[in-house]
Amino acid sequence: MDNKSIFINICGIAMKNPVMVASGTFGFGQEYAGFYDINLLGAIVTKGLTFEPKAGNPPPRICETPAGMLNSIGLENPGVEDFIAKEWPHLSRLSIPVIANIDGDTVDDYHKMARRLSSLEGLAALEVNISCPNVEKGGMAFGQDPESAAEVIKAVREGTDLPVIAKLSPNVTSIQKIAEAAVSAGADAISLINTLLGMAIDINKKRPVFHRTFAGLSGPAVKPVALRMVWEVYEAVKVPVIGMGGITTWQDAVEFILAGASAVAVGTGNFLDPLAPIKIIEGLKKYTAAQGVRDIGELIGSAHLFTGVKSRFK
Amino acid sequence: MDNKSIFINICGIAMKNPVMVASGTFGFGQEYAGFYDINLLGAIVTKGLTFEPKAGNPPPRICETPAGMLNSIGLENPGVEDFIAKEWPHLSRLSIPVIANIDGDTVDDYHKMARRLSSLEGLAALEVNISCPNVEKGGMAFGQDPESAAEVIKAVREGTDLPVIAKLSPNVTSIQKIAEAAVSAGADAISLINTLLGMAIDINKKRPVFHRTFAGLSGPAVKPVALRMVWEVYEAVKVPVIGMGGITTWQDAVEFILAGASAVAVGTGNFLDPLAPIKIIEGLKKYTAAQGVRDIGELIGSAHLFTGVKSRFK
Amino acid sequence: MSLFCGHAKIKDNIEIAPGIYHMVLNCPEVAEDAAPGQFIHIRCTDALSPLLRRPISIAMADKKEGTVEVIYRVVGQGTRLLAGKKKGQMLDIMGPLGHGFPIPPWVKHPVIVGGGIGTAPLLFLAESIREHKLSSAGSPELSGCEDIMKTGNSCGKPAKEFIGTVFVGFLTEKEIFGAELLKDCGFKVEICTDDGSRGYKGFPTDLLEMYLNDGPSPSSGKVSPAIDIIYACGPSPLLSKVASMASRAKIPAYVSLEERMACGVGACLGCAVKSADGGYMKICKDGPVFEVSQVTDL
Amino acid sequence: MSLFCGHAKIKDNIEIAPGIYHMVLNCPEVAEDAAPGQFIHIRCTDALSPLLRRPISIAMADKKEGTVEVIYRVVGQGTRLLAGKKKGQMLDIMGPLGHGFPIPPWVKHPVIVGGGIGTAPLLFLAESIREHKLSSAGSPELSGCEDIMKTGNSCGKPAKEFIGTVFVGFLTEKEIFGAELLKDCGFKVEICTDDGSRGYKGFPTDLLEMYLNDGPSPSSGKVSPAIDIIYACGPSPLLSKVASMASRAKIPAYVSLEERMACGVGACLGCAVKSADGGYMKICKDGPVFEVSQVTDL
Ligand SMILES: Cc1cc2nc3c(=O)[nH]c(=O)nc-3n(C[C@H](O)[C@H](O)[C@H](O)COP(=O)(O)OP(=O)(O)OC[C@H]3O[C@@H](n4cnc5c(N)ncnc54)[C@H](O)[C@@H]3O)c2cc1C
Ligand SMILES: Cc1cc2nc3c(=O)[nH]c(=O)nc-3n(C[C@H](O)[C@H](O)[C@H](O)COP(=O)(O)OP(=O)(O)OC[C@H]3O[C@@H](n4cnc5c(N)ncnc54)[C@H](O)[C@@H]3O)c2cc1C
Ligand SMILES: Cc1cc2nc3c(=O)[nH]c(=O)nc-3n(C[C@H](O)[C@H](O)[C@H](O)COP(=O)(O)O)c2cc1C
Ligand SMILES: Cc1cc2nc3c(=O)[nH]c(=O)nc-3n(C[C@H](O)[C@H](O)[C@H](O)COP(=O)(O)O)c2cc1C
Ligand code: FES
Ligand code: FES
Repeated sequence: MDNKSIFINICGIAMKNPVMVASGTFGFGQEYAGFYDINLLGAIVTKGLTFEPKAGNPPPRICETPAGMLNSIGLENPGVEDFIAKEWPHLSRLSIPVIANIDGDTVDDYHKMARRLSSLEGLAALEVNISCPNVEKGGMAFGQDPESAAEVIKAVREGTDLPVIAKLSPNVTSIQKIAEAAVSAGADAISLINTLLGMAIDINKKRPVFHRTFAGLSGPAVKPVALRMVWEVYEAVKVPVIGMGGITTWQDAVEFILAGASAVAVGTGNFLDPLAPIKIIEGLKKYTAAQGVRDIGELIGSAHLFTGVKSRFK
Repeated sequence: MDNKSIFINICGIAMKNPVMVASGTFGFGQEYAGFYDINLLGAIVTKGLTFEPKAGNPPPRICETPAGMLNSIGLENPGVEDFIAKEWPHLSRLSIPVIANIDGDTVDDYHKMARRLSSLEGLAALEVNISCPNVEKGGMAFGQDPESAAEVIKAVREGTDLPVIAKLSPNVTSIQKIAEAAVSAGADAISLINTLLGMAIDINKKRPVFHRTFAGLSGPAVKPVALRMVWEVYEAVKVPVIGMGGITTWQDAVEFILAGASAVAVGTGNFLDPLAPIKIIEGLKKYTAAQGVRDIGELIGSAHLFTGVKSRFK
Repeated sequence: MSLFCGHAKIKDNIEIAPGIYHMVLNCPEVAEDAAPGQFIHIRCTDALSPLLRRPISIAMADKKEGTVEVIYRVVGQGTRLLAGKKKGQMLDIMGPLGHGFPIPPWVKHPVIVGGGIGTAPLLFLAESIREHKLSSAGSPELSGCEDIMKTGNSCGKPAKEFIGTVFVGFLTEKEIFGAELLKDCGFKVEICTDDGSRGYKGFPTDLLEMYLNDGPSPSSGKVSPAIDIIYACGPSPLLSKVASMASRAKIPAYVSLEERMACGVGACLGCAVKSADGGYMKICKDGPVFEVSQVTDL
Repeated sequence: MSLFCGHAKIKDNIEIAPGIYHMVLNCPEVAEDAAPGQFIHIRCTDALSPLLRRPISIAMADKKEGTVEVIYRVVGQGTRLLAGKKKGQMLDIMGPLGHGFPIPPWVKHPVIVGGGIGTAPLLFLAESIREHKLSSAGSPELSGCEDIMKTGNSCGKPAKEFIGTVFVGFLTEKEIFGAELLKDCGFKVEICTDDGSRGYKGFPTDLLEMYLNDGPSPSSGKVSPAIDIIYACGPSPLLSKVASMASRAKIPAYVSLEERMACGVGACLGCAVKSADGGYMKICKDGPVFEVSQVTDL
């Protein structure tokens, strides 16, 4: 049953609850449809899309780490045209917002992606991935410098009327500066964090586990870092923040909301428990009820009150 | 029994094995002496020292996270004079190298610390902590910018003839640039990583767990990030690298050595198992023997061979 | 299709060979839909480390009893945790996942090649082939195998008919499992061990090769129809030998592949295997069973 | 002093009240050196999550038997894992750690105040006080308590002498533990429960207050010497009330404090408590038992 208290609207994306699924961990939505009705989610973010199809990296692509995992998928995706032809038809029939995650080798790629996808009737928003650590060109490099981050966001902004969400990389000295640059360039929301850059070595073969040496770290291990960055970005910019990184329980989600996230996304958590997003939604309903909160918006960023910073929504 | 194959000399610090204990996790050496003969270690790094005594942060100071922990100790220490009067006498009687970890609010503090400690007969080296996230002034801020990092190292360099080890913060966009700056300013070795900046929120109290909001993340959770940074710094600078961050087993230690660490330090791992450093030393002996390696130096950085980069020691 | 994700009660979890366990789960939902070659994805702990689920093939499923059985070898953290589970405890599983072994209607003489723990899914396959052959031959429906480890009389009705041939290899005699069940399913079973402690000393692929060269094995005593399909599961050298022999002999062959998995359902793109036509297939979703010509790098 | 760090065999691990367990460990090394108020630091899992050890007070130690006993309440991940351990399994422990309750030679009338699970270390304390008093009174050495849960005859030799007074409080009758042992140690035991299901309805500090105001409790039937020391363990409101009453009455009082721990040995400076003279003391090393005047913020 829907529950108004956890309804949230982020820069025009109206969601019946603040729980999304993170890009790259939910395919194009079909894979988890066998487990539950995915229309129960707040929103779906697609796997990262590029203009041309991408084959992705050779295996191995994943490696478990303590309370986390490294991935080196390499943005395998069918390309935007194939996406529109084969995936969009079923996605567009969902009753919940669908957000396309986009990536590019060049600034122009992002612009072209934005234009092409804006023609889709019903697409809710674009999440601009300037933080993928697993590709040769573009990706994370754009998200590690305020100027190039702004350039990409500007190019997307000029190519679309859809809400633009900038997805940031945690592999930076100041996440606040990157967030500020993205917002100045026209981002309507910030989502973070993408994966931390990490690696693993096979001590028998005496070589890196992954062909590209480095890979992206996600899962519960990174949660304290993700939470800190959501906190910092909440204090730096005025647009809504979508928090992710290691969320597996409703308690985790509450931490992110109190830190300043207007919505959260479950990534690696889906792999542990396909039903995690649904359990988190249920948990949030109970928590807001138990706290006597009639609108979850009241909770967003409220932990900042203790440190002298006022909640922006009060 | 000593074993020549794992003997290592880092910028003049001769160690009978490459396993040190990380600053702040081993007090001033006495606490673990009840469990084993600490003269079995490669070297000991003291708790971070400041010129004046520091009371540290109010509790809570630690919080467990998935496969990791956050700490906000706040550099509690008796100050350099008290250290010299009360701790140095017993430390100086050890048969292994003792390295003093130093911290300061200002560049001048570091210089004064370096001068004062250089007068100690037998001190093996100074580890310059430009990466503590838990203090009001100085600390990590110095380590997040190549110029200020260089300034601190230069000030220390000018105040001492001891080997100078720069301890870097992982909370930066490019660890390579910081390492290069530290080496140009005179660092004889680089040690990394200090803790990742993270936080936790108490969802019942709706406020950050720690008084200073942010705290430092350590333990197995951060290992993939630490390993990647050791790898990067090994490729960037010519001085030895001391690797740490989440090491709990000899396999972890081997990963760091293959990535380019000439020595490793066990931090949080001591809390899980006080005997961890000893078990790691034993494991390294067996591994080198099994690999038919007569000098562990041959293994340092050898995983880079697979990526086209030659081992610096070959 | 609706997939199961939840807790199943452990009915049994016993060590059947050194370091090899046989676990019986009560899970009608998975048993109902399971096909041979499919797997379940198991959460080995409630804690966050080890983080990911572990894929284990279904070694038998009994719709009537509502049970699912697996056989696994303890190789690391996850399987060690599994081995520590006790009868009566609950286990968090997802499944049945993936695409299993096809059993085309025209199959006359299937050959199954198994290596070590890879034999596990082949037990379910053997039972299914038998059921399939007997039912398409007009026999009444057979009851499934109640317990794959109760050897000798494991199947409801011992099959007099010749169903197919099995070549299985194990490290040593002690590690052999499933052979009796395979026989009871009507398969001619040729065992080999690496150390010669039982049967032929060598690999099951050696036997397959001889068989392909010489026709029905000398000891078989009767002339079987020509091999028309090969199924294999085991270490990758075994699979690549099977693949090359099968393609030389122009016999369709299906192998079950392994790769580290995260999601297990095709969502993360983590378990890639290079496909013959360029791109990557996902072992969890497009496989784990593939026709050998579909994959390169075998 | 040499400290133990290694595996101890679990001799018993039983639920003695809802969610409260009593575990008996075989560990002569720890038993030998243990003093009341000290704790052991327990690794609850081999995996890396939950990562840190958990401190649990020693509820009894028997040098002769080589056993160490603990009583713990399941409150989270770590204690849940502990509760799942079975007799015969090994447990990774460090200890004995910290500084316990001092028993000065001049003690005539000790008063022990316990709240809930905080009663656990007070059992060992009571037994030690009894031993101490009887042996300093010239009695022959007494055998320790074999099993703290075998109530009624737990101590080798029931003490006829009056040893001291105990005020213990529990949520409800079901959660009461240790009372018989305390009595057998020669203590006059006054029980209270929050819900009044047994004994006085209220807190043990209420009883202490009455006692301090009125002298020996009406039901005691005999006149005891004046209270000369107070020991307490329990939730922090209990400790702060004890502290203020003790300082008002000018009676030395010792309390056992809690804080999240990492190392447990004073190396990480994680378990800080503000000391009366400014700085911070470490609960694991300087405590967990402190004289109330040593700490502020109680
Ligand atoms: C579809 C499928 C079906 C399977 N069916 C069975 C089965 O029926 N019975 C059975 O015993 N096992 C089966 N496996 C293998 C099983 O999943 C692994 O043994 C298990 O995940 C190991 O987990 P662990 O935590 O015990 O070992 P870990 O600690 O994760 O690993 C131990 C060692 O084994 C290696 N390793 C483990 N799994 C793999 C893998 N998949 N690929 C490459 N290296 C690996 C690791 O690199 C490491 O060296 C199957 C695998 C797949 C993909
Ligand atoms: C010196 C000492 C002696 C102790 N002796 C005993 C004993 O004899 N019996 C016993 O049952 N317990 C004892 N405790 C408490 C025990 O250590 C904790 O209950 C245990 O660590 C909880 O671990 P967990 O993983 O089950 O809970 P977690 O999942 O870690 O925590 C569960 C909940 O309890 C809170 N919590 C847990 N421990 C503490 C703490 N120390 N301070 C503040 N909040 C906390 C957490 O914040 C959380 O809300 C002692 C603690 C100390 C410091
Ligand atoms: C297997 C995998 C694939 C991912 N692919 C993408 C992607 O295509 N685009 C993107 O923006 N983020 C991608 N991510 C990052 C996640 O969306 C998310 O930001 C990150 O994993 C942190 O969240 P988590 O800890 O909950 O997984 C991927 C993560 C994983 C684990
Ligand atoms: C409790 C604690 C205190 C620490 N104190 C210091 C310190 O005083 N100086 C310093 O340079 N690093 C300090 N560190 C960082 C460690 O030395 C080490 O760099 C870091 O914890 C990563 O290693 P680990 O994961 O093995 O713990 C501290 C870490 C912890 C956990
Ligand atoms: S494991 Fe995720 S796609 Fe196969
Ligand atoms: S827990 Fe480390 S100092 Fe007390």
